[in-house]
Amino acid sequence: MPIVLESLAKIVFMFLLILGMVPVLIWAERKGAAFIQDRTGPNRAAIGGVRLAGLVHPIADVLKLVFKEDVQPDARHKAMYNMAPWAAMTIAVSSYAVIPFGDFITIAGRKIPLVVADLQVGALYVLAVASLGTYGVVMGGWAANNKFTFLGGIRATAQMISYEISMGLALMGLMLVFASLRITDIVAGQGDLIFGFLPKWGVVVQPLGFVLFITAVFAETNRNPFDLPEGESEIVAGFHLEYSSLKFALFFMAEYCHMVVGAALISAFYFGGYQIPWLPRPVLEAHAGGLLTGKLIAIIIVSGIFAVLFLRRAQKERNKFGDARDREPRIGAGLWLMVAAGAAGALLLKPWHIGPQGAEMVASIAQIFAFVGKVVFFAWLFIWVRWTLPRFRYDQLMHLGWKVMLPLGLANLVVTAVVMALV
Amino acid sequence: MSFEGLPAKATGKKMTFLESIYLVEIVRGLGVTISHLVKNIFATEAMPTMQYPEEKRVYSDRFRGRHHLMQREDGTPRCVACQMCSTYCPADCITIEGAEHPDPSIEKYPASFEIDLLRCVFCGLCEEACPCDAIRLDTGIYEIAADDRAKFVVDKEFLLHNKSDGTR
Amino acid sequence: MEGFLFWFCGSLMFLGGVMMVVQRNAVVSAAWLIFAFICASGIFALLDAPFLAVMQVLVYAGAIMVLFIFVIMMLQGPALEGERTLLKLPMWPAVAVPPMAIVVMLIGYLRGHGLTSLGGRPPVGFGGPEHVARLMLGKYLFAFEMISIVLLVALIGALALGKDERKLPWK
Amino acid sequence: MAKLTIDGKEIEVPDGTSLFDACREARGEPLPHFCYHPDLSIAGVCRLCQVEVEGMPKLTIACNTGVRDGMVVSTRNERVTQAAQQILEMHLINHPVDCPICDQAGECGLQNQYMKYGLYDSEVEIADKVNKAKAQVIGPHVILDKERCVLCSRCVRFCDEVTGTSEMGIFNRGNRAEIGTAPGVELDNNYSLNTVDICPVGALTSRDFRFQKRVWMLKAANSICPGCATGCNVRLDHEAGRLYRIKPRYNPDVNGRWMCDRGRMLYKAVHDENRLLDPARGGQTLRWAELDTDLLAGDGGLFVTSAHQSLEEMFLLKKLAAGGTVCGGLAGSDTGDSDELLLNADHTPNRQGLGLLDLPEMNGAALAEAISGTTGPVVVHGGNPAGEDVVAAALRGHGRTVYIGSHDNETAQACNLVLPGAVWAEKAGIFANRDGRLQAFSQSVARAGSSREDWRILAELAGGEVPGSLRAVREELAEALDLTEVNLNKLPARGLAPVGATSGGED
Repeated sequence: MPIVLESLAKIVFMFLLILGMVPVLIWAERKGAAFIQDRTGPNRAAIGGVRLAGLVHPIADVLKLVFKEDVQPDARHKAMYNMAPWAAMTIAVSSYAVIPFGDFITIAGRKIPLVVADLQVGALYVLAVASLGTYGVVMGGWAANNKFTFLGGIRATAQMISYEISMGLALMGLMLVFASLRITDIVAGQGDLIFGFLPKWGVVVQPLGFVLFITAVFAETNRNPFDLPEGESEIVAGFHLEYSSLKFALFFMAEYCHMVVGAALISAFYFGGYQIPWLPRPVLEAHAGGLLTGKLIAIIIVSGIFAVLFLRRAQKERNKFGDARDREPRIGAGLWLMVAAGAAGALLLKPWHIGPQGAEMVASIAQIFAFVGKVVFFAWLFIWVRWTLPRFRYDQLMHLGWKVMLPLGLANLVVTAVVMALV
Repeated sequence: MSFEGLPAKATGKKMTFLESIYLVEIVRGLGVTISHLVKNIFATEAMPTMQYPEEKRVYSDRFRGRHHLMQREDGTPRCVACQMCSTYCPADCITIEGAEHPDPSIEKYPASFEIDLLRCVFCGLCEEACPCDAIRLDTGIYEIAADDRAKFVVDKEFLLHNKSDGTR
Repeated sequence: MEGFLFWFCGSLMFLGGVMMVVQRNAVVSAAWLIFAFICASGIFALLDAPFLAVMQVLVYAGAIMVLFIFVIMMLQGPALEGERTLLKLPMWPAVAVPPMAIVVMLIGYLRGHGLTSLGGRPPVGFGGPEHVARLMLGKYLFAFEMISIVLLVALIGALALGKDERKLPWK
Repeated sequence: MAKLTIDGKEIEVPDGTSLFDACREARGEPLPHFCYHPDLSIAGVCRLCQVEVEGMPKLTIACNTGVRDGMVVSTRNERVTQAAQQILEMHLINHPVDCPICDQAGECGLQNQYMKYGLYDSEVEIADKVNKAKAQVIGPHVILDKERCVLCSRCVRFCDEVTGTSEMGIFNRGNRAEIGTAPGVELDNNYSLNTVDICPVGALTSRDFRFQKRVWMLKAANSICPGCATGCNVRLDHEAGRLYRIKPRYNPDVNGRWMCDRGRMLYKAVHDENRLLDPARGGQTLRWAELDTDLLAGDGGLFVTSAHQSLEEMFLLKKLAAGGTVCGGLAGSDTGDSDELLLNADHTPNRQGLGLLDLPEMNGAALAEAISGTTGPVVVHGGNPAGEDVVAAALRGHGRTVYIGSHDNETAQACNLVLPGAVWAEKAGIFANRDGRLQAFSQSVARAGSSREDWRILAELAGGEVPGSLRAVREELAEALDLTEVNLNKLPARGLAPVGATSGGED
């Protein structure tokens, strides 16, 4: 039974991580886009005057989408139409099963690996699920029985076929280097150093593979330079044109889930997953006490700075709006002060004197944080790229997929194989 | 309109090798956008965005806002229902019904004068067409909102007094 | 547990196959086929052949069926009334023959072995990537390469048949 | 024949032609003018049509000059244009220039010509203008604005020469000269609105049309007046599905350039509140789709049309009747005033059509008897035979009665099933006027409510035996009338004169 509980806990953690990141990513997308374009972005929705720099907007959006009327086209294919958003969402979420978000954690004497399912063929599983990901889009586009949605669906299929091959080829190089299909093996292998100073990350040993992989991931998630299935300016909104209300929200969330999956895959395959460079697990455990103390002090300093900034804003913007929003800086300052106080209180517990068990726990948590941090960075990269690059034209997309990435992927594989055979 | 200084057609410039592999240029592009982002995080106040309901742009006196029917000194409309404005109106948004005025010195007056603000394009041609200077777009009101289409059709009384900031 | 999962996956896969045949609409038909493939992959997983299971999804459900759907959509368009599909013939053989065949097979199988023999354990490492690779690139290398050559020839042949003759590179 | 050169162009016109007409022919457009009217005598008061004739020291007015062989005339040189400008300026001295509130604006001779020949910058101070009476009601139909008048005297001549009633006259002299009626006299004849038509400016305007619509917004459709057997050719001015006025259309064979005031008011019936809008059975409103034709079942029956219906409809009713009796309606209905000018005593447009199709009329008693005598259905198409009490009683007594008509009247009240038809402005058709001349009218406005074209209703009631388009109906009709060489779908502009009648008059 404990193994079932363990798995459940891990699944819940992954779910919370993904679903929790969705609103944050939506927020980051809108706010980031705004700042990149010299706008202020969403800053209106508030709960009792607290706007969280626009973070309340995703919540309001979700509420709106859930309670909106579900407008459906008459000539839809009912079953497929209703199934498509759920399929998209389910498939998007199911990739997480094989991605390790930490090494292991020891609870009550049990050493629990931090991955939901440690498949022997994890990397292939990822590819398989990713290849299914297109069905949500295709089914939705076809079942809505609209020319634009249909074009979106067709584009999604063609794009998927073209880029999945490059994705697989890029991954094969990596599999050769780490001699395994098991993702935990690949991540664990990236903890080493080469030449004594370079972390043996996938991006270091397979730079071309990394470029191919990240491009393919962008294409598979239908994100900006490859968002032709949506293509607002050409086919209105593509496959989800005829969806509204909760079903639209599901498609929307599925896109962000795909993004998180993509980010997790990139960090797991090419950026060492949960590995912290130059700080392998034994080193982490040995210096856990100092590490924790340093972290707490850092938290105190940073939250102190934030609190001061908020206090200054409270002073400067006194009665700026003349409504509940005026309270916001003071509430913010209070919260940051509380964080600082909490960290200071934790210091009283003498964190530099933790036992070996505590050290292990700290190391595990540090590694989880490292993984989440990498995922957040790559998710941000998705957003960042979206607001930087223009969309490909369809023929350019096909040209890139078949005439550039495919040969490069093959070449990468051959070279890797030859080098591996020689070394 | 002249296109002087612009190339007559695409230059067809060949990309250099570095450009053709995109990567360097992509990274440069990312640098451009992130610099904007960072700049704007630290200088939120300097952004040109206007916090609209609280702050409002000051428009020129010649801004064409919602219409306004001019009154004579006794409060009756200056309009004589000649329908020049509705004839000239490119959006066909003005509907006027003329009628005999009880005062013999006035002869014709608008029994009804309606403007469909949803159709209006605020071009100001009605002002140009009016022989009596009876219609002006000088209220400066541009916040025209309502929750019902019918409310965008404003009548003579509304246009004569023009007190509300929205629609009727 | 495994027995239950086997029957579960098996019956769903059977359902998927039957539905695939009886659907009038080609796209819906393809969707049922994908469903059947995924169920088949579940059966492979139950047989301790994870590599085959994943490959089943990756290659058949993920790649080939996407291609099929792409082609169907390209040819058929967004029309939902798929009345012009090939199903003009009576349909009962398609529905009736496979279950009968399966029942006959099952009866013969159960007579010989009994129900318990369904869950025999394969050797460790069976069906894993390494095992499959060793078989494919060692013992059956010749067959494997021959098949790939046949596929290549078929590919070129299809290209030659399908393409405008005047535009072929050797003309 | 006289040969003359106008603006360098040589033309040949019959002797006795006025120079004005010759110039119009040569130029393709008339000279500027106010007082000249082809159907009135020459007054020569507006002085606007001055042209230069070689050999004459001064400019001469074209309207009052006859052509002479070898005349060399120029109508466009600087001298002539300048003269026109100056004369127009003179006409404008006392004109209030209140075009925005003037109903004539848009079809005003002064406006049009000023746009073409005017000086634009008037030298007259507003304060110097002579003020005269405005908006003076001078008759039941006409309103007079003396300030706008240019004293062309067209209205005076019309009342003198056409109607012979002489209500109008020019009073006072010089600057104070004004048009008007003598004290105690009203412009009250049945043709008074023609003065509004011929008034080149906004001095005489119609009380009925006053301030209803600006004329440039109106669209016109050609039609035939349904008011009496004369069948005046008219133009229906309409906008956005509404008729605003009826104007005469020139047809020298029928009505010339005039029509009566009574006919002009007929458009009001189109938008009457009394219109039948929906099919009804026993007072219960139906939709067309729910219509049951069980009432028409059975042989025989009585089918009553009326002189108000078009030829096609009469023909279709005759076909619908098949074995039944067909009657032309109530004899002597809708008769009334007449005059020797245009108004006919027969106030129906198509009584001749009944004769053409051989549909005899019956008097009230006979019709009532016929209704009571039939066991089949009774279909009444148009008219109001139940205006006679005996007929109404007979209709009420008969259970299976159908009325196809446009207005709610005694007959509609008396009948069981009522089907809303179209009025003449809402459909196309052919009337035969008092001379038997066939004249086509076309649809101008959309039908009211869910009413339908009568021929469609009849065709539907008759089932599959009738052609499904008006074009085909007319082809059959032509055959039935033995007019095989005539295309009823494309009647001549002036109407098809009956065989033997002469077509007279100039263009």
